[in-house]
Amino acid sequence: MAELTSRFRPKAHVLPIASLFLMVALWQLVVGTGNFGKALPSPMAVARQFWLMLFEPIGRTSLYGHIWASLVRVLSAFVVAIITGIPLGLLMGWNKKFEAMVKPIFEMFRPIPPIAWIPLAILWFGIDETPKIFICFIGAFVPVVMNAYTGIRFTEPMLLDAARMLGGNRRQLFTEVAIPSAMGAIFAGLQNGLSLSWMCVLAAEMVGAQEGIGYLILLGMDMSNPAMIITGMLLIGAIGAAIAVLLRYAEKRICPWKREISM
Amino acid sequence: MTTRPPSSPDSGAGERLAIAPAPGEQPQAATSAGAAGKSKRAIAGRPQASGSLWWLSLLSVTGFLLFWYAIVRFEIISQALLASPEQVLTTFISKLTSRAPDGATLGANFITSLKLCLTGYISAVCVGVPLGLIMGWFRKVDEIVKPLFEMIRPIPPIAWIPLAILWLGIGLPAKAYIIWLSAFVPSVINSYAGIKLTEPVLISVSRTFGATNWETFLKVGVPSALPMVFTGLRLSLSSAWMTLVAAELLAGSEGLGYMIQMGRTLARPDVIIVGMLTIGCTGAAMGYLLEKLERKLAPWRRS
Amino acid sequence: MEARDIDVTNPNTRNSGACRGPQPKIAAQNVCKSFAGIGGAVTEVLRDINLAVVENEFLVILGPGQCGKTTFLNIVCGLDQPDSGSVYLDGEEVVGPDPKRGMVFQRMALFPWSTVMENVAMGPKLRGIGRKEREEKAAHFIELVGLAGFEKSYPHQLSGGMKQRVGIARAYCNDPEVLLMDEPFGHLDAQTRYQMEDEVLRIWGQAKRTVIFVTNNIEEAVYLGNRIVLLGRCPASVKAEYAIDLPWPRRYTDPKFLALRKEIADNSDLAL
Amino acid sequence: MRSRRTAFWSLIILFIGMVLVAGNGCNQSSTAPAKEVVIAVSHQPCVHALPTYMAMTKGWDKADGFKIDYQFYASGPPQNEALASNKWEVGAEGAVPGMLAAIRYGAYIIAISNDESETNDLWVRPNSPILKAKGVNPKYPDLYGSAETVKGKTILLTTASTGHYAVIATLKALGLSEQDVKLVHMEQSQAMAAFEAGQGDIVQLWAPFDYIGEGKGWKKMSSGKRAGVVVPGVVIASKKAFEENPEKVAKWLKLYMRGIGEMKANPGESAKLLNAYYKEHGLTLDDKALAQEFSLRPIFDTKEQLALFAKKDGAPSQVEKWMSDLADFFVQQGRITPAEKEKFMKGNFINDKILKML
Repeated sequence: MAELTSRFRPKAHVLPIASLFLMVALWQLVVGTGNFGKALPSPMAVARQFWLMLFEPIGRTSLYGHIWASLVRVLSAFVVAIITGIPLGLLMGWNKKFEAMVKPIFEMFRPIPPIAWIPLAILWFGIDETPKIFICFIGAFVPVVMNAYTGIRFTEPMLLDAARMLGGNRRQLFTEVAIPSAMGAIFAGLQNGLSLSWMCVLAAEMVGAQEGIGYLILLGMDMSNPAMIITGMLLIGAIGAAIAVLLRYAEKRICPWKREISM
Repeated sequence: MTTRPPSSPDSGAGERLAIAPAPGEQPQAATSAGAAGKSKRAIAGRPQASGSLWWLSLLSVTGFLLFWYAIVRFEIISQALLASPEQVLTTFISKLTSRAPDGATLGANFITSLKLCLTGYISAVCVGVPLGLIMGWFRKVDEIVKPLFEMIRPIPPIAWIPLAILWLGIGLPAKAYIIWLSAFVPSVINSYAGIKLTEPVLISVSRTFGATNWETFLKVGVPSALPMVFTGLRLSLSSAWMTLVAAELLAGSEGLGYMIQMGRTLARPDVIIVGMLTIGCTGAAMGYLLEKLERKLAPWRRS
Repeated sequence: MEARDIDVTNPNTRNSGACRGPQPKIAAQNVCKSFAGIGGAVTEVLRDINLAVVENEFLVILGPGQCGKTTFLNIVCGLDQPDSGSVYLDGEEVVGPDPKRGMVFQRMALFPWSTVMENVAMGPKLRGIGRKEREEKAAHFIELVGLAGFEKSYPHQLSGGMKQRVGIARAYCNDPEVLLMDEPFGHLDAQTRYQMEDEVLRIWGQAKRTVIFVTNNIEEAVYLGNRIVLLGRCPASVKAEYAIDLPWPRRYTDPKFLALRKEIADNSDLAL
Repeated sequence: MRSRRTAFWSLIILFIGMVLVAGNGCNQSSTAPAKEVVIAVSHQPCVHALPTYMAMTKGWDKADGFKIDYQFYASGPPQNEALASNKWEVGAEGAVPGMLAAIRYGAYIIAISNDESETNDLWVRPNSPILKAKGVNPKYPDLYGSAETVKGKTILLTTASTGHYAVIATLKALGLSEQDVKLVHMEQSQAMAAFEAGQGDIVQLWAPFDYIGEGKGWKKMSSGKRAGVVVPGVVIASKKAFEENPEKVAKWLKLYMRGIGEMKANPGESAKLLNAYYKEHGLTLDDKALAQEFSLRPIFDTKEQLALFAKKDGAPSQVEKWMSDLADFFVQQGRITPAEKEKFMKGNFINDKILKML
């Protein structure tokens, strides 16, 4: 798997691109059979819709404005989730007392769907940007905390012994051994947090957004325009995947020592 | 959600998996608190078992409830914005029996949602785990499936509703598909990471016994991936619950998600919070059960 | 096995290992230790270990596998607590881990995220020594163990033997008074093992420390140690002590070497 | 490791800086200068938002010396939740959210935005057998369908809404009850997608979704109006605004009624403005639909509204009658308790005090 991203061997790219084309062909075939009628747009229709949206603004801004709005929401939620989630997860994993205090509440709020938070988000934060970022944050926060927590729990006892032998006190053990050894799991958590944050952008933009890819999808639903829905979905898919690759690249830069095994 | 142990300090032969005791080393328990006799000083820095601290958890939960009660009681947040704990409690109790305001008792909603969530979850795991394992093992499959998987992963489940309706109608299958989509992702990721953790030496050992690649996959790859697969199962479960409202947004006249939606339409924050807490507690309870099951099935795993 | 000549100056302090002499550097007095197994069954590991090690002595603890050697070393290092009895360093009781007692682990336990330089400099770093000073010190020891030029590489890029050298350099860099080595060459192929044995002697020659070397390999014990303490089967207790007064450089084929080896082998329960 | 860790954190800090700057940049909330009076107005993507939009585009508000802080909501629930946290002072919404705003947050219904009875309607596919029978019940002449053709059918609707109110009225008109049909709750866009995908036999829509349905060739089978119920669109003033500074609310209502007068005077020109408003919110309707927005949804000027709100010697006013019928439906459905209905009817929430000040 490591070869795919670190060394761009031309051969490595043949199969993935081929699979994407295969998918589009399959999609064209399914549309060709016609048993889904007009409701399932053909790839061409989606391409046309995308081309149309590139130039003609929808609602207040152009497609770039929509992409930028969603990007800002997802990324700021993601960053806030990193700043709050990682320390919380690390502390929970390291300090028994802190874990006993925080874990039950965290476990209870974990499975609550982000959409269920919309009413409270509006009531507490109003209707401009903050509630939307809050909903995306809810999505991203959970995996970041969980992975930081398990990252610490899986610290190798042998390494802790080595550090204690070298004279490290408890705090140094935490910062010099536990956190670096949890970096792998933390980055896996970031990957998940990012993709979950994207999954919640549509729910966030149900809070009454005027721009954003989620807004476009909702609009496509309201206007019963399936081509716009699928364009929005592919946009999120592509941008989400692109940022995921960026994150993986950042992981390689920051933790060069790791053997690449996460997705 | 990949929770995978960091690679062990020394690569190559005899690498000690953080999750399995080292073969050959005498049973020095990870938390080797001396069995008998005085232990001069607690071994600092070792994560000890947290069983003994339940009273602290109880304290923090009651503290949270008091905090919530105080906010509403002293009007820091007005009654309309956040229902007070006792109001939520009375609604909870009334909902157990009455059908108002969303037309079904809490029990009926719970059963419908549980059925929906489990169908989505189990089908997601039955597809996700094998796919993750195969993707992790066979490079060809990985290169074909990976781009599609990376594309589908960030797409919000609600966006799939029109297509789900188109393909599967408006009954349980369509809603379960929405849950399937989000629950499927963690199980693939964790199985993928789990099988990548297999020790290279074990693979060569089974090859020397003349096992074919497929047999090695089954005999060596899958067992050593099991601990990670279990973590994946737990994460898929919580993802399944997280998309319950989205799934019931598709269609519904019963279910916790529908109840929350109705609570919104009728401006009843207490109904919304009852719905949220029910989902929260059920999700946490099922997570706990899965953890117990996991500990029984894979005892060698250090949690 | 051709003779290997290593230019190690013959340590003048010949000691017969008895405890009479001056204050022992390390003394273990009836150390006992047992473990609670998963099923609650208590397995006794160490029973009344009494041991004394003199300054700058190269003591080898020889014993069959699974007999608590590693546990004893952990107790001496302070990573573990004995159930009863205690261990003294310069008369002071050992309570917890302390930079005075450096340890080289069987599984090397290098920090995978740090380069060789950072691994070796970890000890001084934890004790708050400035970057420049500790990196100079680390460079010295990296050079001493013959890894000059590998400062920037990561553990997963090194061979088994090289990793063990980093482990030794790391322990030395913390300038310990006592060096505890827990079967450090257990995972190396025979060729690297011989090479490392000479390396350890060379390093020990240049940087004299009291060493407790744990192994289950008789040749290695006889080849390296001033003195050998033989442990019996689990629960381990001291079976016998042997002073090795062969001059360095010792040769595997030397008849006296072989005689000594035979004598020890007969007495121990080691599979030959 | 030291350098790498600082690299990691500096990356994060840089990230936040960039995002926060961009974040504020893109939602520059209109901070009005202190001296000018600002009124927060909330609307949905419906024709009852046109008067305010007209006032803003034509600059009537500046002429009167105050500024409209316009807030857009996709539907009733988020609008009410924003009301609960005092984000807006006046606004227009459907009858059901209006009623709930009064019951839950003490808001006042101060005017009628339009009569939406005709545009809360039920649609069937062109080939549906329901279209064969028309006016089976003499009291409701232009209602398609009969007891036999509708019994046992699946109706896709948004429950606890004015649409649901129209569906139940239609069933009553055909002599059926809820148990004779299968009701499936869906949000409007999902209902439309499902109906188009061949699910369900009847679909309940409201404006603007019903125009899109009509564009797909679906036939209107019934509506609130045809089934004899009145569904008013209401204008709401928050409890704080109504009780503390009614003059400010009156200032805005004057412009709103002026807009309604304009819409009554020349629907053609207003339709163009309505199209601009919808386009700004991503909705594209053809001219036929825009014309229907005016023809099917009667609006009332100040004089007519005063008549509707007038209490003839103690008897409830016309608006109160409409709202109490709707409240009865909600009590019968178990959505609100009878006590809440009493509070709503007795609490003088339906109030023409502001209308009288114009």
